Amino acid sequence: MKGEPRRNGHANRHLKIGQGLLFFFLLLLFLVLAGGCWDRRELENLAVVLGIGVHLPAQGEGYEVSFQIVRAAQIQGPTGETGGGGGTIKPVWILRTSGPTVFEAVRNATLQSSRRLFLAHNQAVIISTEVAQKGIMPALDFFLRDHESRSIQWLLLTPADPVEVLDAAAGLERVSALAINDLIEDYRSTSKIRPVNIGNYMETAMQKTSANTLPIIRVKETAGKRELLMDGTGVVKDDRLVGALNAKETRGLLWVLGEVKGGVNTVDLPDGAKATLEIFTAATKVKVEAIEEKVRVGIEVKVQSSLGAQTTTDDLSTPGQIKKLAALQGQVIEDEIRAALRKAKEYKADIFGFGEYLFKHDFPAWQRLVKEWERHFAGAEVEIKVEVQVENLGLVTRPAFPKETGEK
Amino acid sequence: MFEFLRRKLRLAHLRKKQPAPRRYRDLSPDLQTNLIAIRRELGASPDLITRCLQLGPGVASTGALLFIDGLIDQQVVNRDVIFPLLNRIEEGKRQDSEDFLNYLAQKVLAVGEIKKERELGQVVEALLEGDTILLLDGHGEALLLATKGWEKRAINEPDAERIILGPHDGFTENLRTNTAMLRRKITDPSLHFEEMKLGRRTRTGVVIAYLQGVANEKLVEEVRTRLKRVNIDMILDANYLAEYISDAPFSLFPTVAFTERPDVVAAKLLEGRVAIFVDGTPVVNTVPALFVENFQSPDDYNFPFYYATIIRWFRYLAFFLAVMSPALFVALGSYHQELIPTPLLITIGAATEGTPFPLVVEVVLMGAIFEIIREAGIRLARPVGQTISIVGALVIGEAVVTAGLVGAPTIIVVAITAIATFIVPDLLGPGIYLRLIYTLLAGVLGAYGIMLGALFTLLHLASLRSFGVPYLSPLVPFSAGDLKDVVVRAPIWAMETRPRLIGWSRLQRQPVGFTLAQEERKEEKEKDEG
Amino acid sequence: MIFLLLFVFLLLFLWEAPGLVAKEYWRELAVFTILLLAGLVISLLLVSGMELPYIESLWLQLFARLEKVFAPGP
Amino acid sequence: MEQGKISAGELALLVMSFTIGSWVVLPTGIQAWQNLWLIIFLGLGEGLLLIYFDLALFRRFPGKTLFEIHELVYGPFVGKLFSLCFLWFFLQMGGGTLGIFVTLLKTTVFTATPDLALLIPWVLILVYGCRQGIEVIARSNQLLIMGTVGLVLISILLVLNIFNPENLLPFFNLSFAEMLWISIGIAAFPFGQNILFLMILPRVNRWQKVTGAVCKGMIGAGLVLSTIQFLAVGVVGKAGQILVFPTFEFYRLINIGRVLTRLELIPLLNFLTMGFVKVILCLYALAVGTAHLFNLRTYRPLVIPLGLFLLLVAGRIYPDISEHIRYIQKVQTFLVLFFALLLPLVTLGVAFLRRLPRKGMTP
Repeated sequence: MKGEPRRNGHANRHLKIGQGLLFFFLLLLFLVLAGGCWDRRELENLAVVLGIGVHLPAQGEGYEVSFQIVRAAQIQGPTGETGGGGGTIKPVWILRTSGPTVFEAVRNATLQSSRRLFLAHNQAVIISTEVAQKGIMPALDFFLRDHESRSIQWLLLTPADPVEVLDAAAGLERVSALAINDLIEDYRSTSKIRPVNIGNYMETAMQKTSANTLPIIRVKETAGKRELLMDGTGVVKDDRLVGALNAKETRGLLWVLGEVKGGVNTVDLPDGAKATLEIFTAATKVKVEAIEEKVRVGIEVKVQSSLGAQTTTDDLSTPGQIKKLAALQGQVIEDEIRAALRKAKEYKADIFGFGEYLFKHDFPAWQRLVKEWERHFAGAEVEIKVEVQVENLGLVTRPAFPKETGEK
Repeated sequence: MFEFLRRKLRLAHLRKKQPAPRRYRDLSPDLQTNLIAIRRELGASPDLITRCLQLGPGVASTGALLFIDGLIDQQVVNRDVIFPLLNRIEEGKRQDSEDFLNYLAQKVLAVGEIKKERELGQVVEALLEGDTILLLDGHGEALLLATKGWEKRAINEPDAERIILGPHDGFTENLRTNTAMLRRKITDPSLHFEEMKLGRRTRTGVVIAYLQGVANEKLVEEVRTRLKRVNIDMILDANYLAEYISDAPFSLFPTVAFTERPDVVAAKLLEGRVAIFVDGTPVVNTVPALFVENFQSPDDYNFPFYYATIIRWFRYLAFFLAVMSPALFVALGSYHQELIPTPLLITIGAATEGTPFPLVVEVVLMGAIFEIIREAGIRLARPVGQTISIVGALVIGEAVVTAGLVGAPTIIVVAITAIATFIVPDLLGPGIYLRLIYTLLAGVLGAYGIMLGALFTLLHLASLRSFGVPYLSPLVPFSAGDLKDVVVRAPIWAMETRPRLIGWSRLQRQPVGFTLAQEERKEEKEKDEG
Repeated sequence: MIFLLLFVFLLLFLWEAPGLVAKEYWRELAVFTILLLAGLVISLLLVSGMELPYIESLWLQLFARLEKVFAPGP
Repeated sequence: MEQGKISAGELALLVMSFTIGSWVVLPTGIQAWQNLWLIIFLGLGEGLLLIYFDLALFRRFPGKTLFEIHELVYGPFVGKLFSLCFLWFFLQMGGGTLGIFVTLLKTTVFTATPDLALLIPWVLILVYGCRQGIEVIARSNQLLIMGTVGLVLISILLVLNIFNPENLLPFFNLSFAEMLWISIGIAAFPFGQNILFLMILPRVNRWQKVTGAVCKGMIGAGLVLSTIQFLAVGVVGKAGQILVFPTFEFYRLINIGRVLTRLELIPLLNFLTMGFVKVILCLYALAVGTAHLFNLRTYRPLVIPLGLFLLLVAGRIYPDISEHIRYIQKVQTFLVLFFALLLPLVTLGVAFLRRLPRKGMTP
């Protein structure tokens, strides 16, 4: 040993590293032998849920939950033909269960499904108005608590049984839940619905003064097929559905919230003719002031739009006419906002978040007013200023009529 | 438990006794005795040629030339040794005088290197190395004539390290050729070679090459001591030494680098590293070897720097893919399906519909099949090897998917892994192990398992050193200046310093930016004088 | 289960002890053994179904008592 | 004993990881939610004061670990008693961190996996790393912290489309007393726990730079934590108050074109590495401390049994998460302040009264 002390020191170091490796293999062995794979779920054993509907049972307590589960094998084929070979088998499978809570209903699905339900990819939770009238949070709690379920699932309201929505034809898509997703994402081309996901809902529900809104989806019969239709907005106050806004009022709501991203306004011209203007950009500024007990709201909307269609033979492309158009569109927008305000005040539901604005920008005032916010909201004075600029005419100036009908 | 193993190993080391050095006698003055003695040493090997000759014309002396057939240059022996010995000796020389051998060496023999040797053992050794031995009757000394000359392979490009642009020469099996090639790359007196013979029976020439004043003196000394400790009977390749001298022989990661390219060796020497040449193999070891070196290719320096940088990043990505992609696939596919975008999940789900095995089994199985196909492709003759690849890739892959045994995504992942593997060939070995370990861990604990594996690998890598230099440097310990050849490949004119932890004895490589070489040299001279 | 536990601890002991013996690190060996035995006892208690207290619950109880002793805080 | 040396920079990064440690998944002072990111700075200031004060001990006895200082100040017996208290503190801190991360894993990803299957491999790797010495730990940490800082920077980009600055309003809607109380809680946990570094400081190659390095590390950690909290508030809004793991939730909300979604696993694993560094430092301090307590020549053989202790403590730290939240609110601050403020204060006082260190005691 004395002859080569360094050699031994060297070997020691070597083996220490070897020990580490062995150590690691032992660890691996332990894991594999321990039976492992507790949370494993193989892809082929998953039932991927894309849509969930929550409904109340016809009688008795609890919830009735329906699922839209994708049949992967039927949906395959990058070329887009329906179904690999089945053709007749629908690419989705609708399942319906019930239980005293939503969670138990979800678990009960395992009694009917050969595969485990997998919720992480769920696109939308659709609750029926009955549930919404009884209280939404009790139905929603599971979706917030469960680790698989996401806060970015869309939350929708449907007047009938949600299973109809899930079972409806999906239009160009293969799965209606994916269609719902696309319908909602395309809201910016109409700005007639307001998308809400579970996270948004929770966030607004946490605000003491605000009321929530939910988009409404319904099924419409077209040529014998049941198709989906987005239709207005439900108003939820204190977690209960209290009323609904139609498309126009929804637009008004979006104006105030500054969420208008596109869409069109149609204005009435003399002689019953109409012109439709497309909204390009829109910006909203809201200011809420509380002077003593009086709440004053200032809403300022700036819109840039373009002439999209006209039904009159007049030449609307002159500067004077364009100014007139802008004023008319401003009037329409103000009407929309007024309509929404009227509805909201009727329901005493602060869907615009005026109270929250006070909380954020004038905390003392909020503390003063929060106790009787409903009253203050209903009595709020709202001042609306709309500024429209028609920037564009499209590709033509005046309509193509042989005779000149414009000013000469 | 492992301590026992360790002690046993240590004892085994001690028990191995040093073989007692063989006693050699001196040569006797009698020619016949010497010839018999030499023949006895070598046995009746037919390649030992003994040519007895009568020196002349001036003197009447008998002598004998001995050489090994095939190790010498026959033409040189005939023309420059035998012919002068027979014809060129002047008259009047006393053939039994002490000076006679000197006279022969100085005036008669036309051979470059001649040594006098009196010990039989040395004579035999020289004979085996390709010298021609001249024994004279009546002299107790032999002349060793350097007439080495044997068949050599021509210089061609190494198969394992292909490049597109740049020098295409590679080392050969001949030590002298190799050192000469290096000399031609670095024409600087500070390039020092130190030769030693290692391997008790192979007596292989091993040469340490370094740049005096650039390489750290302690590093050279450490290489010397480690080489001296190598006690082995044969050295047939550079790896025989590498396994002996590496810092962490049990580690998966190579702490000694290999190359067959003179330009690579030259570049590494100029960074302050030490190269170890081994006779009989074109492979040269360089130390210290760092982790990031595995990702550097000579092409990086032969192409414009912006191109080299992006290619290097693709190499990092490829290594990551080669090690991680099967594990990530298993983790995503059987634990964290929520991370897969919905449309992709549906597509994958459809493709794996009805496969009987868990994903981890599929991946490990297909990975193993791939490794077998790869090995088969290497071992077989080239045309057959290609057939194997085609059969493996197309037939097995396609059939397995069609039969529904394995999902198509698995095949895709394994194929991506396979291709990525070849991009960093130096880490092929560690790659296989890491891939397997990570995949199994992912199969048991999903992404958490992969993270644990990665943590372990990180700790292990951080604990490694190669000849005193932390293996992960310059990443950790972090040295920002050295990232110029890691994160990017900086322009050549911007790489003005050597890696800090390797070349710290003389860090500056060149002046910053552009300076005229003449001026620089003058300045340097002034500095040296001052 | 108990046997498995004993086996694991034996393995841990064998892993570490011979090296310490070889280097004649007796104190280290003693401390190592004591600590390992302590760990073994606790593990055995846990395995045999004994309800050991939870550490943070203990602290909470202690502080609750302290609160009673001192005047009730804010 | 241990020969490895680390540089001041490496120490700073270690402090950073250690501080980020477990706070990042389970923040204290959640009642201040939308102001928390500001209060962190207040807490950081108080924490810096506290640690600067603790480091006075090290400056008085440079090159000595906390336990050596104890023995110098109190004599061997009483000193060992003090050291024993600290050993318990380290054990509970390490075990608690392990426990929190196992709870996190169990609630978010591995709901069916038994605790032990998650714990044992982790502890094994802890043991492996700890036996490699502080040098290796510090070096590995360099890469891990780079990952965390990188993640935070990337997060800023990822949440741009869902970040609502309005959520941050109003600033300071709490009374000053409330804010002070919450900031003290933050000063204690995570910043006060850095008292543990008194066991590691002698391993730094230049002790004069230690104070600066520790402060830099704490400031860095404060910035990281504050940024994460800032993003979380802006993204999650008020709803964060009812979440068990609020910092984690905002990653669940990331949604870029519905392709980059459900990313929470990545920060989860990243936070795990921070927890790993924290626990490994606890284990290291435990092992070195125990070795010193018994005058051992090496701490390495103790790592296995002490790792086992960590595992056992992690299993018996709290019965359920609500108990732990109660513990954080009621006990933790006092406990940490006891160890990080009171005991060092007493030690410093006694050292002052006994006129220590005398000449010839320090290098």
